[in-house]
Amino acid sequence: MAGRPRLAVLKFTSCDGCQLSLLDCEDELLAIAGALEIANFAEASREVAPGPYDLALVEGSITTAHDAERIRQVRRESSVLVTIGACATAGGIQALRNWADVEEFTRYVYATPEHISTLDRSTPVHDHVTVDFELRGCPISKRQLLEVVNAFLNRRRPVIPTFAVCVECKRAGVPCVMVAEGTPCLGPVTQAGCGALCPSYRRGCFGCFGPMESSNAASLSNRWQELGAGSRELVDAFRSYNAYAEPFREAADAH
Amino acid sequence: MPTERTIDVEYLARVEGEGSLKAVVRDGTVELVEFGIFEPPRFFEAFLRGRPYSDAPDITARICGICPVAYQMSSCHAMERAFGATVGEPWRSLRRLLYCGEWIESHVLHVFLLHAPDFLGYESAIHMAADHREAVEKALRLKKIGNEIVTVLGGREIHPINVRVGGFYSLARRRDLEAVPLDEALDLARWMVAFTASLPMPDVELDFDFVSLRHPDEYPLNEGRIVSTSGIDVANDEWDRAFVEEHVERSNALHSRTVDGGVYHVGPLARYAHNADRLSEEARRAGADTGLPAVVRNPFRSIVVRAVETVHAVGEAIRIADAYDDTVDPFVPIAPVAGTGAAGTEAPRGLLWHRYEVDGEGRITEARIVPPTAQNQLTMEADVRAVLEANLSLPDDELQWRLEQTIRNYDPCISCATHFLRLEIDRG
Amino acid sequence: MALATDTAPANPLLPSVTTIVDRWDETDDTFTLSLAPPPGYRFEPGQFNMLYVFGTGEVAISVSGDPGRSGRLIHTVRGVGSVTKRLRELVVGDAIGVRGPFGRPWPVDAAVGGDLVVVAGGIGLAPLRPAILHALANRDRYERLVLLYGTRMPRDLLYRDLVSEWRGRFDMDVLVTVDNADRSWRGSVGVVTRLIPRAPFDPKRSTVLVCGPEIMMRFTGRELVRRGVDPASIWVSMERNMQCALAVCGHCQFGPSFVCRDGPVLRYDDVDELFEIREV
Amino acid sequence: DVTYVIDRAAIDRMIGRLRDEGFTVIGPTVRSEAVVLDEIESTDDLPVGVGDEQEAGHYRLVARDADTVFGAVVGPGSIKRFLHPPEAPVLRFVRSGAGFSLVAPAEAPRYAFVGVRPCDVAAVGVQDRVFLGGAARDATYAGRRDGAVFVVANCVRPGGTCFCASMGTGPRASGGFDVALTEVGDGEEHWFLAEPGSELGDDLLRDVGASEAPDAAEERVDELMTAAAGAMGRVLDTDGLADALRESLDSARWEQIATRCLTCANCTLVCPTCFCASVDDQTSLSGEEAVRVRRWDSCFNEEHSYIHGGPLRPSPSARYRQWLTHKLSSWVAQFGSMGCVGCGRCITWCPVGIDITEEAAALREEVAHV
Ligand SMILES: Cc1cc2nc3c(=O)[nH]c(=O)nc-3n(C[C@H](O)[C@H](O)[C@H](O)COP(=O)(O)OP(=O)(O)OC[C@H]3O[C@@H](n4cnc5c(N)ncnc54)[C@H](O)[C@@H]3O)c2cc1C
Ligand code: SF4
Ligand code: SF4
Ligand code: SF4
Repeated sequence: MAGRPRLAVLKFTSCDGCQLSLLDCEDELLAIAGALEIANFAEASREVAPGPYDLALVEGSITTAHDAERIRQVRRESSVLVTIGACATAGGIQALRNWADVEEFTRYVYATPEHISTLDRSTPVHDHVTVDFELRGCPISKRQLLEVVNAFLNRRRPVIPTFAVCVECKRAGVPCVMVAEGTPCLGPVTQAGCGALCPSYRRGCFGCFGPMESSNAASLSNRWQELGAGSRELVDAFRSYNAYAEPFREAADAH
Repeated sequence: MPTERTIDVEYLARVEGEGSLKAVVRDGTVELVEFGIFEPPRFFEAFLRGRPYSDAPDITARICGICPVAYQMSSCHAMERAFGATVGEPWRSLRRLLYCGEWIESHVLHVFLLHAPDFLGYESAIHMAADHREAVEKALRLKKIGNEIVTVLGGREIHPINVRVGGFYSLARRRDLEAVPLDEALDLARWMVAFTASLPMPDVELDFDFVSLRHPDEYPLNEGRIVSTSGIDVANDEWDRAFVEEHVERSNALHSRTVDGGVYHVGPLARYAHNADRLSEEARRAGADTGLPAVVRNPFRSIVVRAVETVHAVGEAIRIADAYDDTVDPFVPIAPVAGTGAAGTEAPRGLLWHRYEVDGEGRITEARIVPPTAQNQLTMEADVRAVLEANLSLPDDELQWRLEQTIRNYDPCISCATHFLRLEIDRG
Repeated sequence: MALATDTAPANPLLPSVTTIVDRWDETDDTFTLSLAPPPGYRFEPGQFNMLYVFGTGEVAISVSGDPGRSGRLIHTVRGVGSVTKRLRELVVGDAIGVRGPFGRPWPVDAAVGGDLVVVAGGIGLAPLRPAILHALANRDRYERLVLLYGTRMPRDLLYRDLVSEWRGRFDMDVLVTVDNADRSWRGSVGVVTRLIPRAPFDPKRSTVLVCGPEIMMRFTGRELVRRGVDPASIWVSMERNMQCALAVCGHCQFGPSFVCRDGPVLRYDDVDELFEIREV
Repeated sequence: DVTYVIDRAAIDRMIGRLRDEGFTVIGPTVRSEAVVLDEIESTDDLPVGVGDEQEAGHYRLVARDADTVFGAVVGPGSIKRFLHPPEAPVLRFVRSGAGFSLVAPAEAPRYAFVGVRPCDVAAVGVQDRVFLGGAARDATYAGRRDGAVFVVANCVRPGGTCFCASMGTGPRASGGFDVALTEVGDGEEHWFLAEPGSELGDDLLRDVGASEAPDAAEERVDELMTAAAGAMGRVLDTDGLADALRESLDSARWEQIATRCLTCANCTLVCPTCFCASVDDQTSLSGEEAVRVRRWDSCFNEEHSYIHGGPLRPSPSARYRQWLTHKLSSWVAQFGSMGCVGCGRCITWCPVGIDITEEAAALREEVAHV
């Protein structure tokens, strides 16, 4: 089957959930394996072929000096590098360390902290190398993952909108939880992609797809305060899975 | 001439982290077996401090994309205990239902996509599909049904959004649950038992100290006392009376022993050993039909136990779904008070224990999380040693594969259980 | 290519499927496609088609051919994004979807009896080419015929052979300029608006057709008015995001106009005020 | 014209008959703390005994008289969802040899709308001019619109953000319906005045056993409607507004609004007349099949104005300006009426409560003083 594009799925600091999304494409998995040569996907195959790769899907943030080097190698070996998930695109939940004393964190978790070596920041892949496309979400949506793979195979621009979760919320016909129930929601400043999951389960969005294209976090923060949120709640809200993404970082730092 | 074989698996990828395996064999004697975890630390326990209690289920889910529901369940139960809140029916059953979905999904994933290829000599399930297309397709179908349960109840299969301390944000509609083809899943799960039982099985018997929950009337998922073969029998908040955690240089994970220094084993074999009598009739029969004994000591045979547990989970899901009433309140209101709560639940890979201290404002002040793979680390090493000793005559590549398979018996977490090992055997 | 026609009648979104008969490169990034026209196809200068690449998408492209010759459907395209780059990869014999023609044409008849002045910037010459060919075919109906053409670099000049043929004609004035010259360039240097003051036309009796980047059209309009051209005799062709060409997708709005329906050719005095406002 | 008096049971018979005839009957129904439009089977599915409280950025369900059937005015959803669906395949192609061919589209459902409001049918009129009034009929819209039935409920009790009286679209429907109902009830009595608006409506009413309305009933309803017109939560002075807004394009107020505007697009998506949509190809993994999918878009989205090189309206102020001036000004030039029917949805469902009536008035004021 020569000539099929070669796929690598690679992991850095993360929970595995985003690459698992590929294995969760139960209906499409065998078709994907037919359309692409799965050259390096440790989660699925013990056969690991060396680069170069035509498409690399990279999960996870950079938290060690070794990984900072490894991602450069990956970039050199990959024609198209797509980062998948909040860890890879924004540093992930583990970027909460970026506001803390990592040594103290280490002492808290590990009995012998001297055995642990880690960078004091968790950073997104685009801080280290050029990224061709970023797929957001904690975790990514498998529908969007399929769209990216599909667009790659059909050589078109992936239809991955950068507008707000509210757009999907309204398309889905979900009554706004903020307006109808007074529940604080990050939907207006968060990028679509999940299909407005949380509001459809009557929960405010907590921003797991990161900032949308033109986030007005200041205005939304004011609204949250009118709904009863304090600064502490605002900081908690913006400092989660995409804490280190700029508009959210600034919004939290403002409170 | 003395010979030395160093087996150095640099990238055992992730065992709830990235792992490595190192073994040294000198003159036919196994000198060293070390299972290390070098997945960069993510410091969950540290940054949970100061966060509101309500964040715990969402944040801890991000520890593992393979079994997020387990993290959500353990953290919810621990928090509810800290607040003295009682979350009874129907939420109790619905949580079991959600957990059953994860068990089905996770067990099928492990059995077919990660483990079965070992038994049949394939690099991956995709390679396996070339010869066993129908089996792989059936497996994917069953896995999908497990995922559908999680999606209907939880919103999505990975990091569900609908779980909260006290219950759920909103209840799935009955008609959405009815659309999940659970009856088909039961047939598929039964077929899975027969399939796994037909796999060529290495012959090993090991003495394990099995640790799992034990519940008076149920095969344990969310609740029960913590018991062991060696006689431990403690409540969830008495963990420290029974176990200790250690941290060694080669690893970024902590690993556990019993207080008297013993190595122990959590997971399907342990659950099964302590609770075979609590299995549903259909699961027990499916196991019995393949001649499964009441206690399984061959770790390779865990693949059959997983299949039997899958039958149990599907049956349980059917019973809960049948009785499902979507008109009740989605959750019990929670009033946070200062307190401490601990809870263990049975993740697909074994006992997952959480403990939190919360202040009067409902903010977390202390957090401890003991995942199954950390507990199995030492037993995995012992097991690898035993398998190595018994198979020294094997050529390098076969030995490598056999050791990988041994690790995968534990389903330590997906990528380590996948086919990741880079093994060097240095004959010195 | 036969199209299954057992479907609902006349869905206006439905392209006709035709084939590429010929293609050639114009510049590094610009190329021309010659298609077999769908049966009965006719267009007027300035109108455009929606070209569809299977599985990739649809784009608005002006018709650049000679309105007097119906044998071939000509489009000149600059490969800038996903669809236009895929168009560039198509080869002779490939299928392509065509819908059109759409839009208001250049008012070539309104210019009859006076001077016809054409001002083009870059790829903007493509939609103007049919107007020029029409005027040349009806040369006796116009007084002077003038083309002012500017591009960024000499290598961006379109239709080189044709333009030099026009230059050689006695009945047409052609002035060409580039923003940035290289060694090979011996012509004038500077933006196209600089050609306006010295161009040979009578501002009082001229109809001016302008197409190029929006900012170029804005300055050209101003300069023409300064030279004394009636704003109502200046016409510009607008570009907007366009997804349906039927005034129902909403993307191509420019103030009160739908570029696909009311344009792309708009009268300058209808848009000059909008040109002065940012981000309309 | 003859009008009738009917009771709730007759409405049930009407719904039953429409369903028997193969219509998908859509009406207001309560879903998670709001009234939405969805399929209904009987009046039991309607928001009986439920009303709403609406303000800028605020919506709450409240209790009404236990047997009030049409006590809640418009919720976030409108008829647009059904006739111009949020996501619809518009064409489907398969590759055949070197080319491709078209696969026939699925048949559109036949809709009957029961309990929708006068502004809702006015909005259908506006969208008709967009989708059907041009040179070409939009097939997706036309397929759903053709033969649709409208049973309107006039607004006895307008909502807190309603201003249909200003827009001339309510509170009493003046056209575009098959039947218009007005609910009259104060605990003692409970009946509906039913006006047929078409032959089909007249048949429907006769069929369900409606009796002719006495003059007193009509007078009673006239009074209620006059009172309702005076009870609008909002007012918009439309006189000369379209012209004034054309002069406002460089106002500083756009920037002020942009400090609050989230560019979340909610206003455009709840608006029953906003029609912007994107069209994208969706391919199968094999590349053998392509579906052209049309999805609701919004001028608040960056991609809406994208041309090679970037969006033409990168700033939120320009996007808000595009929206408001389109609704209240350029729409008139494009389609002969304003693109607003005064339903108030964009005010209620804006998460930060930006109010089109307030902004339009302020802009007009500003232009007047320049
Ligand atoms: C009336 C008219 C006539 C024209 N005539 C010609 C002509 O004769 N010759 C010619 O070469 N061109 C012409 N054009 C311009 C041509 O239509 C565009 O260059 C073409 O549409 C670009 O499409 P693309 O897919 O190649 O580019 P892209 O830039 O990839 O695609 C543009 C589309 O994709 C989206 N998009 C792409 N990238 C992004 C992004 N980063 N962010 C957000 N959205 C994005 C936008 O929604 C837009 O619809 C004309 C345009 C109009 C309106
Ligand atoms: S619920 Fe949240 S995402 Fe949905 S419309 Fe309201 S603010 Fe936006
Ligand atoms: S609604 Fe928000 S938090 Fe919830 S899944 Fe979507 S992006 Fe994530
Ligand atoms: S602009 Fe606002 S008030 Fe007017 S019709 Fe649209 S949503 Fe209703």
